[in-house]
Amino acid sequence: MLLALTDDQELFRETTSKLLGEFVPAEVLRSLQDDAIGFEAEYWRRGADLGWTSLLVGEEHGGGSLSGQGLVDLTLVAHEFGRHAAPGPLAVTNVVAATLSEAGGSQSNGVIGDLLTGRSIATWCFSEPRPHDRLDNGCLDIRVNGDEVVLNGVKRPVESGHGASHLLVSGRTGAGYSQVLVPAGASGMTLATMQSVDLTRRFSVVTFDDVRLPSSTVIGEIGCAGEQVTRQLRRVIAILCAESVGTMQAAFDMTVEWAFDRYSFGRPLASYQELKHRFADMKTWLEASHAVSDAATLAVALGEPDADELLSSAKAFIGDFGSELIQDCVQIHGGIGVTFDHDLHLFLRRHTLNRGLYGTPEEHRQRLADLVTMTESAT
Amino acid sequence: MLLALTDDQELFRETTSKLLGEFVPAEVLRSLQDDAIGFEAEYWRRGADLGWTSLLVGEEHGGGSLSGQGLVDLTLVAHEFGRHAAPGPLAVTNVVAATLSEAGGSQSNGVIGDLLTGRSIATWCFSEPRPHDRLDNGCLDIRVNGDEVVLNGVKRPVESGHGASHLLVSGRTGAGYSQVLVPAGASGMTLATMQSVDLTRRFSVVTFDDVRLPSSTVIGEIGCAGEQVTRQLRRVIAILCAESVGTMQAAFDMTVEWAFDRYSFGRPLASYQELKHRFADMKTWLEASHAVSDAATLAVALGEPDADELLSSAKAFIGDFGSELIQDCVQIHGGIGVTFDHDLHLFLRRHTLNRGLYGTPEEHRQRLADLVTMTESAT
Amino acid sequence: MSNVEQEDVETFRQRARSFIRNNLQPISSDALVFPLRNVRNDDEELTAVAREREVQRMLFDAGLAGICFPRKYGGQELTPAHQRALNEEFDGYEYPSRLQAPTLSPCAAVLLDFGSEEQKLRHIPAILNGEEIWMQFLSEPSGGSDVAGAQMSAIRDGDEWVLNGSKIWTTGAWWSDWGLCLTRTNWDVPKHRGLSVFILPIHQPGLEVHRIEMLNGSKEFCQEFLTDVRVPDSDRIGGVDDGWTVGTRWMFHERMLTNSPLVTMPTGAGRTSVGATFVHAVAQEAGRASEPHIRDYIGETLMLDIVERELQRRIGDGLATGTMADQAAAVGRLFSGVAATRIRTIAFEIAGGAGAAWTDDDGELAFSGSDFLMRQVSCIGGGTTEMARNVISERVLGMPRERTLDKDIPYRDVPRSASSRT
Amino acid sequence: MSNVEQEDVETFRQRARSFIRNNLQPISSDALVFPLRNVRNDDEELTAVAREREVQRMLFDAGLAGICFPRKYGGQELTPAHQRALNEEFDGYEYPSRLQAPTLSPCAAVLLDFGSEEQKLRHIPAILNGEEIWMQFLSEPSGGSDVAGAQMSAIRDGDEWVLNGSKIWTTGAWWSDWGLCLTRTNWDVPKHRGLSVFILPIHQPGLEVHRIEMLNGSKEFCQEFLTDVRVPDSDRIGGVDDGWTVGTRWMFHERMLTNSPLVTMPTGAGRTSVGATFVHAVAQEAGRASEPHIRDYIGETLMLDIVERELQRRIGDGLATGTMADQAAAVGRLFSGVAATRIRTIAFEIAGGAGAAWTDDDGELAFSGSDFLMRQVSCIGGGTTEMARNVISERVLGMPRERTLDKDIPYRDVPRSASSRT
Repeated sequence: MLLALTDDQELFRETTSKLLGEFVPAEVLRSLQDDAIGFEAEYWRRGADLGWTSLLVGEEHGGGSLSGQGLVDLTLVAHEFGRHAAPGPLAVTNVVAATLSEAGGSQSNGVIGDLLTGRSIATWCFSEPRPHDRLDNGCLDIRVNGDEVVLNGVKRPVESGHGASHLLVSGRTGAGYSQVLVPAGASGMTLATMQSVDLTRRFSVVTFDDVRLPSSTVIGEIGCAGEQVTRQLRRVIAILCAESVGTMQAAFDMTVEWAFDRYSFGRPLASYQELKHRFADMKTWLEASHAVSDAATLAVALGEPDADELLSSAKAFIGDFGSELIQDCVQIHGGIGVTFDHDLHLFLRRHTLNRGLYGTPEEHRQRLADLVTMTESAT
Repeated sequence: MLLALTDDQELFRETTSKLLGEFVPAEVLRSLQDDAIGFEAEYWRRGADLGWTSLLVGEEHGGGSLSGQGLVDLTLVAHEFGRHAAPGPLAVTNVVAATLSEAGGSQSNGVIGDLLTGRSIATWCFSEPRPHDRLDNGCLDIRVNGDEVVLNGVKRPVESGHGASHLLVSGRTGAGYSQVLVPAGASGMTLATMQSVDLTRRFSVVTFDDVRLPSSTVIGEIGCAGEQVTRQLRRVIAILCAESVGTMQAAFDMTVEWAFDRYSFGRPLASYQELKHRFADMKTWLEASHAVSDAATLAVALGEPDADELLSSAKAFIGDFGSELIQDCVQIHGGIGVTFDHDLHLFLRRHTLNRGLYGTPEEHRQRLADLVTMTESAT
Repeated sequence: MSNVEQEDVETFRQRARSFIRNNLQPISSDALVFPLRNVRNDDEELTAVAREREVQRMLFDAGLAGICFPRKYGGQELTPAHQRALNEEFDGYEYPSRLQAPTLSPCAAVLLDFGSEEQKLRHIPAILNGEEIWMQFLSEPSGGSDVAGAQMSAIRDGDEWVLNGSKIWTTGAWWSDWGLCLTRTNWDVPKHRGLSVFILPIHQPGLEVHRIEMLNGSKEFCQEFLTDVRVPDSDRIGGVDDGWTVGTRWMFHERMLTNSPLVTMPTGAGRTSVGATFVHAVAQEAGRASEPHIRDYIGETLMLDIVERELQRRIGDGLATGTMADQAAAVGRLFSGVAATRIRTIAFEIAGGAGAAWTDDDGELAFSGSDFLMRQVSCIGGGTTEMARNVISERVLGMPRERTLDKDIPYRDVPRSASSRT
Repeated sequence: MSNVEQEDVETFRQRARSFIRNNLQPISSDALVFPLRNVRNDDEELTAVAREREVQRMLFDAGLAGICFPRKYGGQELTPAHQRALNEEFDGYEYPSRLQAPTLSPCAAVLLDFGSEEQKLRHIPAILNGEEIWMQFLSEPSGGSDVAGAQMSAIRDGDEWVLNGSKIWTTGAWWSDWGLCLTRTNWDVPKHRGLSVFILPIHQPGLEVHRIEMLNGSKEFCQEFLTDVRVPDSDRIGGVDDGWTVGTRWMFHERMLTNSPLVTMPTGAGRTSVGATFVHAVAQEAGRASEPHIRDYIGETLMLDIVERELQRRIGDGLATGTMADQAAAVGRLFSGVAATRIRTIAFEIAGGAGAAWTDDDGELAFSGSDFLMRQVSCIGGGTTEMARNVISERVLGMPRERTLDKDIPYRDVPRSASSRT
């Protein structure tokens, strides 16, 4: 998280944190394990009231940011989500709202309005099953047929597919990208529940079998949505990174506290040099994660040319080193740290989930290598 | 090294160790840095007198082992070579001697005799330059032309190329392997000096440009030397592994001693928990390296079917974990550990050299993966 | 040793082989890699336990149980070489895994070391024939790695002792029979000098077994709450307040694990090894088994399998021949913990996104995420790797012991947490 | 702050840019990755030093030296933001690297903190204009990480002090001018209370500079032997026996390294970064730049470069705004040491067999082996990573300090090695 917040930002972060502490403490998260949606409607509406879903939406659609950089403000929410392992499709709902707002067109206004009030949620259908499961490897077909578009293909994992009122589907029209806003219940669209490492985030396999929709559901230009998709991907990764740093912070804080409180052989764990040095490593990884996550978010918000290399660095670093950090927190806790009643796994779960979505560390290292090659062959 | 030696083996190991301590202490090694050959002829002859070069040679040629398993006995020498970072082409000379002895044929008798007495040394030309530098990737051409053979190609790195009286060259005759024993100074053969990480081991690039030799120099059958080459490779890797474990043992012992002797903040380094735990890891890697090296050697000696998986496991494990072990010894020594006057780098050098010869850890992991695939598709 | 002519290893091996092949089921080896997967319900678990008791009984009747136990307690009084041959023959076959650790070692091993003749005669045959499954009542919720800091209280009352307190991390106490229990009998002396060890039946009034739910839903582990449980003094093992003498050997047996000649455990010594087989299956499921990067992982896994096997063999030899100190068993424990963690991580890496969200038809991939969540178990269970590193540095390498602040003061005065302290 | 109107950052940046582009040479950035390669002979080194003094003088004359130093000592009295702009503009150009650390920081930084007005006026302008290059006389052969355990003796003799002893790990003392020297002036009090700091010219009778040969042949580091070197009391920095007050700040400045606003150092903030550029070149030389496994390494390197840059920036901000404690600089030191080690290892892995034996025409590959031998240097030099971890855990996280056995006893009674003890 940012080292220095404005007063507005700090208030917003604090109010969010308070709401999360009230609505979704650890016991509630555990009780939601088998809930089909993973959260209560009231919880989401209250969050929307605070502004969770309006930061990337233009003022003309009723949205607005605190600092002028909505994405930066939103990562404060994401950080708190991570610190509380909070439920709800924060990243995808915001990203869809942003795209709808930017694409304009009056028929989205109602959808945006419902997202802003938290009455409904939206999701983004981006990733696809093997062998199309690598980043930028999707092949869902969006074909124009008169004044209709026809969708064929499979998307997975799709977050909150079952609860969403609308699904923004990215696909291919020939060599280009298109995006279609599919309403829940569209004929030919079927959802199958997936399992995930997270307690409250829900995912589906969504199959599109000749799903026909009016052309007005196309968001942006048909075949020319590449930049839209890229923007969405950047935003969703930035939000996920901020959330993951929040999970690392929570696990780290819990474990530092444990190390001070817990005694072994008459001494606090925190007095054992070997553990102290591991905490030093963790602190280093944690600060580094904050740093690169914040820098990536700002670069995305400002549209800087190095946004992609910062983002992929963040996603790869936070993914790998975050896993090691939280797993070491588990190790330091000992057996209690792998029990269901302990809170630590809530953060391990959320981090592990985010690590696997929108490109694993390995995939992002490959993207970074592509950037090196491009730069080096340019010079 | 083996946990339990016979009395004969222990005496042999001890005599070797004594000779090395006398002839090639660390100051001598440092003084040999710029020596073209890397060791004194007298040193090698004295070692040969002890039996360094006769363990893989049949009794009919004047050789013989201590325990019935000459390769096992030889790894005791190799271990001591590692512990002293000793000079001399131990692995290649022995491997060539073994092949000549096994191949029989009277014209090799003189060569074998000179190797046994240490009057001369031999080497093996196996590896080739990029892009043929991976294991089993060589393409040096050995063509039959009447009662001559003609060699064309490049070998590197070739150990002790400049000092060797004979070079056993592995190459291809069509799809098969052939081996030719080339005498030093053969017309069309040129040697270029290489640099290496080691202080005393010397390497060359050897170029064969239409080198013509009588067919009698062919060792074994033309085009059918595949098994010979495999056997040589197994032996050389077993010897290198044992030597590398010796370097690890030496670095570890030095550093344990240092940790007991050196005080920081009024306490010996050995009392700091973080260092103690690193020593525990090192001890574990060291014992594991001994274990897998010995098991691999025995499997090669006995011709067990799992020899290759043991060997590649040993080469990969000792390569990777040995580097980490010795580098951590450097770290624990601090700045002094990277100075030329300190002895630690002698072991780091030898280990690093062996790691890079006859397949890096990465190449051996690929070989292991091949073995898994073969086994799994067989079941 | 007895005077009876000893069966040679090869004859024994042939006998074992023919018994195993004729009477037991071949099994897949996955269970060895991931013992804590939540894949069995309670009924299945109880069926498995019953089958293992039955197999143990068959082995007992066939003269294949208790290979290194004395004959007078129902064992075979053979050598570790015989046990090793048996282990090799078990490779790929069902075996009574739930009766090995902790029943045979450390529990029966401790009985052998410290039990009275009556205690041994009563329990060891019953253990070897599958009637009694034992658990270690050792760790405590407040204890962490400090097992000698036991707070389970035992107070003498005539010929009996009254036990109160809680033990934790017993595997399957709910289907087990007896517990070996470390208690504190004296609070007014330093920690190591006020302990005593008892044995007691698990299913009795005052002893409540609570199943612990792990984060992946597995309920293999239990916690026991003892309230005024009465144990006759004849069920004490070792001297009053001298429990740490017992405890030291107990810890040794625990570290021995697969190296113990008292334990039957398939060696995995065949051509393939469980980790590599498993990782290869994950890679195939992910459609990535031919990528060089993934093959590097597969090769690494086989390497770890093989090196661990050879390391354990070397340590086993070293301990058997006395060329290594008892504490060297910690070297094997450390290696196996770290290697298992690495193998789980590798499987997770290969699974990619399927490690985060999956469907049931993802096959082996479907486990990679929750296996990863449970990754540290192999470095925690059975004594943490941290404790192993302490033992190696201090007891094997002889480095100065870590300073303890609880050594020379009465245990009741030792601070046990920052909160208890203030 | 002065009353003079401050130049705004953008104007300053433009001025810096135009000066740099018009007057300085573009350079390759390899030197940044592997500072200890043995690639220059002594003549070349002296030529490079002379050029750097000249560049420093040019910067001084152009108003681009001592950005955050007070005007009265020849500095610009601008802000860290100006320094950062200058660093960014230097990207890809020669800069007087030998005059940054340790001359400007920690040496000049310590002078600023503790020097008398006379001392500052005498030395800081000379430092800023390139006349004086300074070294830290800090580490000692017997000292390791325990810098406060200095054994260099200083004994008062009237208005002078007589110094005897040895210092080590000074970079390029043979071409430097002044040393900042930590000495022991009192052996009868605990370690931290008997130290004093002096400054002294390096080239003087009684001070012998010995070049240390590193394992790769590099002779950048020196060891100094002082025999009855006399230093006037006016060259003492801070109080007598109060040297640890100075030493604490000194250590802080050392950990700040690239974060110090006193130091000019190209940020590498451009599109590419030195580690990734280097590793990519190695991969191309090896003909493996398109293998996925190797690309994973290249990507990892770029990641480390970028994360380190952002981490250092965050720490810099945190220190500048006071949201982080001074000791947080150790976080950056730890990261950079570990990352550099990793990058050397990656290059070595990619080089494969060429890391063991090579020819001169192997290009970048030819360095990978000896770079690997020198790998730990980045975790040793400038304070070990172990010390950084101590500082982070104890001073940043507030965990209990490591027990020292030399705290409350006279330094002369502290055991300094097992051999000295017996």
